[in-house]
Amino acid sequence: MFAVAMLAILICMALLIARAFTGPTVFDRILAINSFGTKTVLLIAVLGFMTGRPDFLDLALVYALMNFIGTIAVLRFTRYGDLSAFDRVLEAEHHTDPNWP
Amino acid sequence: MTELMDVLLFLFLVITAFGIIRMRDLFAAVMMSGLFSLLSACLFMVMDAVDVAFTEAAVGAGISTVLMLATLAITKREERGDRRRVEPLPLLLCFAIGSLLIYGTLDMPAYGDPEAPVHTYMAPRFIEKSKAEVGPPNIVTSVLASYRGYDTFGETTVVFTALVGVLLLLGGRLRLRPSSTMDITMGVDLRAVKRRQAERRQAVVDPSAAGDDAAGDNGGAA
Amino acid sequence: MILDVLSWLLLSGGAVVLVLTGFLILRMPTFYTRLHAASVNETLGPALILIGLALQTGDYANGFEVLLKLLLVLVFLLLTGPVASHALAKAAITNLVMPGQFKRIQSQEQQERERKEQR
Amino acid sequence: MKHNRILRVPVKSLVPLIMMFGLYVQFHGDYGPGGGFQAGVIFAAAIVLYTLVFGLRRARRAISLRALEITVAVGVLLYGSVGFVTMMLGGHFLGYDRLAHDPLHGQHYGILLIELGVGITVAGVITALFFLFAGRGLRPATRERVEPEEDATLEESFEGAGAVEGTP
Repeated sequence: MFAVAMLAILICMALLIARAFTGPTVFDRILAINSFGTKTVLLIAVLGFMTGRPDFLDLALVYALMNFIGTIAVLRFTRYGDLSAFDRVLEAEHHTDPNWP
Repeated sequence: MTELMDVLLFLFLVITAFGIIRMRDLFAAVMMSGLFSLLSACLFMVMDAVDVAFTEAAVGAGISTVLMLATLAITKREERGDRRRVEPLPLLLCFAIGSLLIYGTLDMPAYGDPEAPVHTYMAPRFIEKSKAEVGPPNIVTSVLASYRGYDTFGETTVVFTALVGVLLLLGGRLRLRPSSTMDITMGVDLRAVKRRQAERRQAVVDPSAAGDDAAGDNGGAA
Repeated sequence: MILDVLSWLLLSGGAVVLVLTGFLILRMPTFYTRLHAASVNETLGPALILIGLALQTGDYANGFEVLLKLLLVLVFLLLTGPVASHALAKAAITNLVMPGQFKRIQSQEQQERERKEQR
Repeated sequence: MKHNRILRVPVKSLVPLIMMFGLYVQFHGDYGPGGGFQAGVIFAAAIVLYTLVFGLRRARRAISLRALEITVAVGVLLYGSVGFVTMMLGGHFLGYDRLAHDPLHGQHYGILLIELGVGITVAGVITALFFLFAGRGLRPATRERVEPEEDATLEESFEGAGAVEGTP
C-alpha cells in the first residue's frame, strides 16, 4: 500500500525533473523545483512508514522549511535582482514613517 | 521496491548533474544545484544516514542556495566563453584520472558488506560501549561530541575562521554600490529605463515634446 | 480495519492526484496553467497522502508523537505551499508577460503612470 | 505595508516557530537526528527568511553585525572553555567525565555545552555571511535618505521594463 504512494511520488519526481530542464522560462523551473521539494517531504514520510520506523519526520519538516526559504529567495532574486535591493522599495514605501531607519 | 527507489534516485541524480553541466544560465544552474542537493539528501535518507541527510537538507537545499544567489547578484548571470571548443590536454587528464578513480573503486567492499574495514575496526566498539561510556541513544552524537571532540572543535574553528575571512574581505560596513548590481537583472537595462523615465518627466514639464514621446513609448511597447 | 481501508483509499487517491498533476505540469501549454496544476500538486496531494499515513500511526509504539509530527508537516505544507504559489505568480506577472495578457498589464501600467502624473 | 501582505502574514507567524524548532533540534540531538550544526543552520534560516521578506535594513537593526561577531566568538570560546575546565578539574582536554560526580552525567553536561557552542557559532556565522553578501547592493545607513520620488518609481520601472522586455 505504501509502495503505490512511493511509486507515484517517484513518477511525479521524474515528471518534475523533466519540467525543470525543459522549462522555457525561469518561473517554470522555480515551480518545478518547489514542487520537487514537496515531493521529497512526502518521500521521507512514506519511506519511514515503508521501513517500519516512522521516527524521522523532523527531517521532513526541515525539508519543507528549507524548500520554502529557497523559493522565496529565488523569487526575491528574480524580482529585484539582488537579495537586498528590495530594501529600496520598502524604504520608498516607508519614507513617511519617522521610525524607519 | 527499495532497489527500484535506489536506481531511480541515482538516475535522477546523474541526469541533474549532466543538466547542470550543460546549462549556460548560471541562475538556472544554482536552482538545479538545489534540486541536486534535495536528491542527494533523499539518497542519504534511503541509506539510513539520517544525520547526514539532516545536514544536507539544512545546508545544501536552503542556505547554500541563498548564499549562491547573493553571490550571483555581484557577478553576471551568463557563463562566459565558447564551450564548443574542446581542449585535448585537460580532457585527456580528466579521462586518465577518472579511469584511475573508477579502477580504485573496484577494490572497495560492496555497500553494506559486514566484513568491510569500516564495520570491523572501530564501529563495533562504539556501538557496544557508547551507551555505557557516554550515554546518548544517538551514537552519532556521542561519537561526534565526545569520542571525536577534538575534530568537532576543529570544525567549529574552521567555521569561525571562514567568517573572519569574509569579514576581512567584505568589510564590516555596508558598501556603496549605487545600482550597478541592478543593471544585470533579468536582462533589463535599468539605465535605459531610467533614461526613459527622465524623458517622460521632461515631457511632462515640456508639453510640446509630449506627443512624440508618448508615441515613441507605445511604439516600443506594442 | 475501517481505518486501514480509509487510509488505503486516501493514499491511492493521493497517488492518483500526484501522477495526474505531474503530467499536467509537464503537458500544460502556458506557465499559468502549469502553476494551476502545481498548486494542486502541492496542497491536495500531500494532504491526502499525509492524512492517509496519519491513519496508520496506531500500529506503532510512539504513534502519538508520529501523528503529531505528521500533522505539523501537513500544517506547514498547507501554510507555505499556497504562499509560495502566490509569490511565484506575482513575480511571474511582474516579470514575464503571457501572450493573452500583454494588453491588460500594459494598460495597468499606463493607468498607474497617469495617476502619478495627476498627483 | 502595501507590499506582499500575503507573504508577510504567514512569515511573521512562522519565524518564531522555526526558531523554536531550531531549539528543539539543538537539545533533542542526543535522542534523535540533529545537533548543534543543524540547529544553528535552522536558527539562521529563520533570520534569513525574516530578512528576505521584511528587508535587510530592518533585520540589521534587530541584529547588528557587531553583536553577531561577539556571538560567534562566544560560541567558540564556550567550546574551548569546556575543554579548559575539564583540564582544570584534572582530566584530559574535553574529557567530560570530570564535570560531575557521575561520569555519565559529566558526559551529558559536556555534550550539551559543546553542542550549544557549535550551535551558537554556526547560527552567528551563517547569519553574518548572509548579511554581508546580501548587503553588497545596499547603500550605507549613514548616508542621507534617498530621494523618495526616484525610489517610488523603481518598482514600477521594473514592471514597465518587464512588459517591454516580454514583447514578442
